[in-house]
Amino acid sequence: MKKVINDPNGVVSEMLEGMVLAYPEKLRQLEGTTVLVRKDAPVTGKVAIVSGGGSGHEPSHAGYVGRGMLDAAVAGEVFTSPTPDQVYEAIKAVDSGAGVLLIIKNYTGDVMNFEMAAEMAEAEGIKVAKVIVNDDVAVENSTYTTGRRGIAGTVFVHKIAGAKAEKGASLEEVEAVANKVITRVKSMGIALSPCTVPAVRKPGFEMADDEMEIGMGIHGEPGTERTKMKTSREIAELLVEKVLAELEFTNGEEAAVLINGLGATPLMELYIFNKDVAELLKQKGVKVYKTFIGEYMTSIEMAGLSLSILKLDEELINLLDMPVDVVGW
Amino acid sequence: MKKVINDPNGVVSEMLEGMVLAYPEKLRQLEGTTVLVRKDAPVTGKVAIVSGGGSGHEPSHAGYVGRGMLDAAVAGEVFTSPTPDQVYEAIKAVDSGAGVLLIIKNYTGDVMNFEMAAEMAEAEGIKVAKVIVNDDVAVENSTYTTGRRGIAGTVFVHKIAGAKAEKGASLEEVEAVANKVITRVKSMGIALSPCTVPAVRKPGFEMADDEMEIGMGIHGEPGTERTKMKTSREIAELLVEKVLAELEFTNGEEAAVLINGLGATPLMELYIFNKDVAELLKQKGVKVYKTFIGEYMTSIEMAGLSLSILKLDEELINLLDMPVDVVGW
Amino acid sequence: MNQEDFKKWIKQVNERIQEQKEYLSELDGAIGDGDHGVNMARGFQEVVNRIETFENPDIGALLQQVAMTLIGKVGGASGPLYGTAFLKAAGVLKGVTECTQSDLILALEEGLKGIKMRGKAEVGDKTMIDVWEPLLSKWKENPETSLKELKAFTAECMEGTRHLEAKKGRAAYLGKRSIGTLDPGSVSSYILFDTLFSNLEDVAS
Amino acid sequence: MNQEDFKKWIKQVNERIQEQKEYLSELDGAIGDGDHGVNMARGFQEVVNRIETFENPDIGALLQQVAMTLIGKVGGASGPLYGTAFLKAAGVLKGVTECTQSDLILALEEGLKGIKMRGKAEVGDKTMIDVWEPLLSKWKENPETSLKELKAFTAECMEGTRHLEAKKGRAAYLGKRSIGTLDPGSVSSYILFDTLFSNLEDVAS
Ligand SMILES: Nc1ncnc2c1ncn2[C@@H]1O[C@H](COP(=O)(O)OP(=O)(O)O)[C@@H](O)[C@H]1O
Ligand SMILES: Nc1ncnc2c1ncn2[C@@H]1O[C@H](COP(=O)(O)OP(=O)(O)O)[C@@H](O)[C@H]1O
Ligand SMILES: [Mg+2]
Ligand SMILES: [Mg+2]
Ligand SMILES: [Mg+2]
Ligand SMILES: [Mg+2]
Repeated sequence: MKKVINDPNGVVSEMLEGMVLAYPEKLRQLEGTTVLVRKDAPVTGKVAIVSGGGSGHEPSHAGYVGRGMLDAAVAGEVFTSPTPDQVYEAIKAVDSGAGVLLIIKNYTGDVMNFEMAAEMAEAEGIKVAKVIVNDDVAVENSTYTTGRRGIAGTVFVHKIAGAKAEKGASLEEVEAVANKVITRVKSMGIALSPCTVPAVRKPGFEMADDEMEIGMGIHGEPGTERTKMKTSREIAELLVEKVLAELEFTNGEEAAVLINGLGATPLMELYIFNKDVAELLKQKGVKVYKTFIGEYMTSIEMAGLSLSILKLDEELINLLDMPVDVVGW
Repeated sequence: MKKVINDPNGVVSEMLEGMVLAYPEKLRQLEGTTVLVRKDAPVTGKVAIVSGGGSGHEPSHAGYVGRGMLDAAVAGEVFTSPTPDQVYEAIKAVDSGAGVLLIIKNYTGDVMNFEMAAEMAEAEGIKVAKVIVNDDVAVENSTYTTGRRGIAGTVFVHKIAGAKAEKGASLEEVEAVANKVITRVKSMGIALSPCTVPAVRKPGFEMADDEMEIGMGIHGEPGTERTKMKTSREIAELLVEKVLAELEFTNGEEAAVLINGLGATPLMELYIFNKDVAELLKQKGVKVYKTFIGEYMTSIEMAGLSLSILKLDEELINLLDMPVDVVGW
Repeated sequence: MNQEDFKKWIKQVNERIQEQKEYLSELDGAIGDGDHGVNMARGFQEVVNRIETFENPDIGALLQQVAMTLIGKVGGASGPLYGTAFLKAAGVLKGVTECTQSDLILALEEGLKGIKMRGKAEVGDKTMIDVWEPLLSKWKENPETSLKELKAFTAECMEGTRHLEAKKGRAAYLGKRSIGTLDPGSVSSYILFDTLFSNLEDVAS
Repeated sequence: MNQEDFKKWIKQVNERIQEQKEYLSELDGAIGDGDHGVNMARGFQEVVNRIETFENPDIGALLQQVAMTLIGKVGGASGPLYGTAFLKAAGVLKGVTECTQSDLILALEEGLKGIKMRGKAEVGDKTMIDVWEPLLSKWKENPETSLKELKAFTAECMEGTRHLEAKKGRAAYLGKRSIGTLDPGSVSSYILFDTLFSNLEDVAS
């Protein structure tokens, strides 16, 4: 394990400190917690939005805290959901009386810890709503299992729900638009190399020089399938097909495309991959309204990428285009 | 070599195509060249700014093309300076009559190719000025040698000269402020792993699991020294000391700090590193006006980072804070 | 078992978790995200730090503190699950200072209910429930089963998770690829019960 | 040497550059950025593609085309340097259809001047100049030197760059660490001259 760190067990707190030191005009840390909130939280009259999860996905989630997006981000240990007390502190700190929306990625741990926090907050009389993001089409959907994971598409939920809340919508309205995004965003990823949780000191799995994982999550967990390394074009074909299979574009609906790097994959490769994706989408008659390329939801230093496609409508376009003042967008 | 690419010899053109497809409202490719220009170039009456260099430094340089920064970026092959004809095409395309400033990083190849292009453009009656960035303090300064390299500090030159030009300054004024930034910005980097030029298919050098390179350039070339892996704190001490040794902060002058990831190093580590840098700067009485953390000037998928410090004054603060409309800032 | 015996048990669980930390993480690395050992080790170390000074003879109060510490320190899926289990068990043993075997079985059954309520998983989903549920039914139905036999059965249940396809938790995303590896939560649950039975042996002798 | 001989020489240079592409890049990887072989191979391949159909017997015109192709295709430091060298040599041989040894030496000397003007390096800086300059002075001073001897001397000059500390070009940033590796540009220059001398042997025989 080679990382620019000090104590492998202290990465989360040092990272949060480093963020607040870098962006003191945007972020504030709740003392004694791993919660970063908007400098001006709670914002009077505004529905507050709280998200979070394990660390290791930077700039998610604290990178999306700020005007127009999240009010608080709760950071767990690396790849480990934060505990209910931390989430509860976040909720209390950002609620201005208008209620709090929790944006949760669909992992057993995240769901349970956030739910317990919501129960605690509700017991204190705070209005809490929850949405659960499950955009990863790599896994079959099934009510019998846990259902699908939440991966990079989550940032569209942050962006759009955040814009809606900023405009003064009610908790129900913000929750509704978040759920709308969730039904309309699908994602899938691949990985070329594993990553190393600092406290564990070695990679979660091994991978040969000519292999890749398809259907990668964002926690260093293996994907759904391992194959020989493919070209950008082949990967694009695979992901575009899987993602589009679940999204029907009719009447000239437009798409927002997110090409997300998992950590070690350079922008050069993401741009090349976008060329292939853009060409395929054009062939398939999907019109791209806006493309986002970069690191939005990472897996520490894993090499790989994910493709997310969000089917837009007028409301979503307006909210997507609203200005934000955050580090990571 | 494991990369999301198609043809190792075609990465530059596919990447540029992918960028233009992603940002059609910002960027335009000059046909038959590797030059990306502002969509609305040439901008009437405005001094134009052209930069560029080898590819592999994404988002540099095309990521800085747009209102408030560069008018054109010329992309060479990976880590190889672009040829004079390409630079010449860029100059011609963006000049509106007010003249063109070339921002060149101090590498023999870049300097020679850009100079030849300038000679060609001047022969056509275009006013051309050149500035040469040499911010890397890892190498001793000496008139006898090539002098110092230009690395990540270059993006401050782009930003500030770009803002000045956008405000309508003359070629002489834009050149002057660019040179002012150059004398006031110092940088130094370290690397934890080598990178692989796609056409070469294997890393430029090898590195053991417990080693790091100090004084790293941005072309996969070795650093000035190899040592045992250090902690974030130790690296921060080393770089802060070397960089500050060349910058005198007096009368409460403030600093802009850039913590630049070389490609594979995750934001988590950059944030941790910033904590150490910020603490050291505070100890040394240097006031940080603004911190930038992320990938600004990369070395394909190299792991490592660089620290740049720019000594500000009122003019530079105003220009640094001016809005830009580019992909990479 | 009195409060002291419970404390001793929890401390021994912690010791074994610390010993097996890397093994648990390795199992989780194969089919999950590789943090189960780290999570459990962090949580149980803190539990032991806190109960060190716990004087109240009320076993329920002790388990309540264990629960709150696990909930606040473990995180991930296992934190709320083990936390809820201890919380529910604590409810049963509130005010109890001397716990009989049937009290214990009752408390653990409540704990299992808590796990199922919180995680919505069932037997066969390749989770810790595949240890808890068959073990507790067997013990309840045959309270006379020897501790040795119970230990062997716990190991068997844990081993049984190897051939299952995960339906809940992170490993579920692997589908058939999750077959062939033990479920890490079942291994930590095995440690919990195996240590409990060793302790009961000590108490009995 | 006539235009055909020059074409043949350039083609042979290309063949050897293609063969040695990885070796040149490896040398550059050790003390530079690892692209010298790729740069040279890209440029000379294009040169050969273009001169294939070149009919004009004017050697100066041929070298002018070689120069422009190198300038437009190689990039990096070596592109402008080799490009300028051929451009200056072309100037000397403008209108020449049959080139004598002294014409050739004169043209190459102009080329060297071009390299030095463009790159501002001197002998001892660990660049291609450490092959060009000593070789051309020796040849000029002793025009009777045998081709075999010239070849040996070229190799010697190239070898001589190994113990030098680089002062110009990318390798200069390595300081003392650049000592111990051949300068890649000196190796490509060695190929250029070694192939030239082989060709002159052929022409002579
Ligand atoms: N829904 C669930 N019900 C019961 N146990 C579960 C459930 N989900 C996961 N588990 C248990 O939790 C273990 C994983 O815990 P851990 O690795 O600490 O958390 P995470 O999966 O969040 O990283 C699994 O091995 C499994 O035994
Ligand atoms: N200033 C200079 N004068 C003469 N030759 C130089 C100079 N700088 C570099 N070179 C030559 O160029 C070679 C490197 O070429 P190349 O790798 O293609 O370009 P780059 O260094 O831009 O990657 C060096 O080995 C050296 O021989
Ligand atoms: Mg986890
Ligand atoms: Mg180069
Ligand atoms: Mg886990
Ligand atoms: Mg080179």
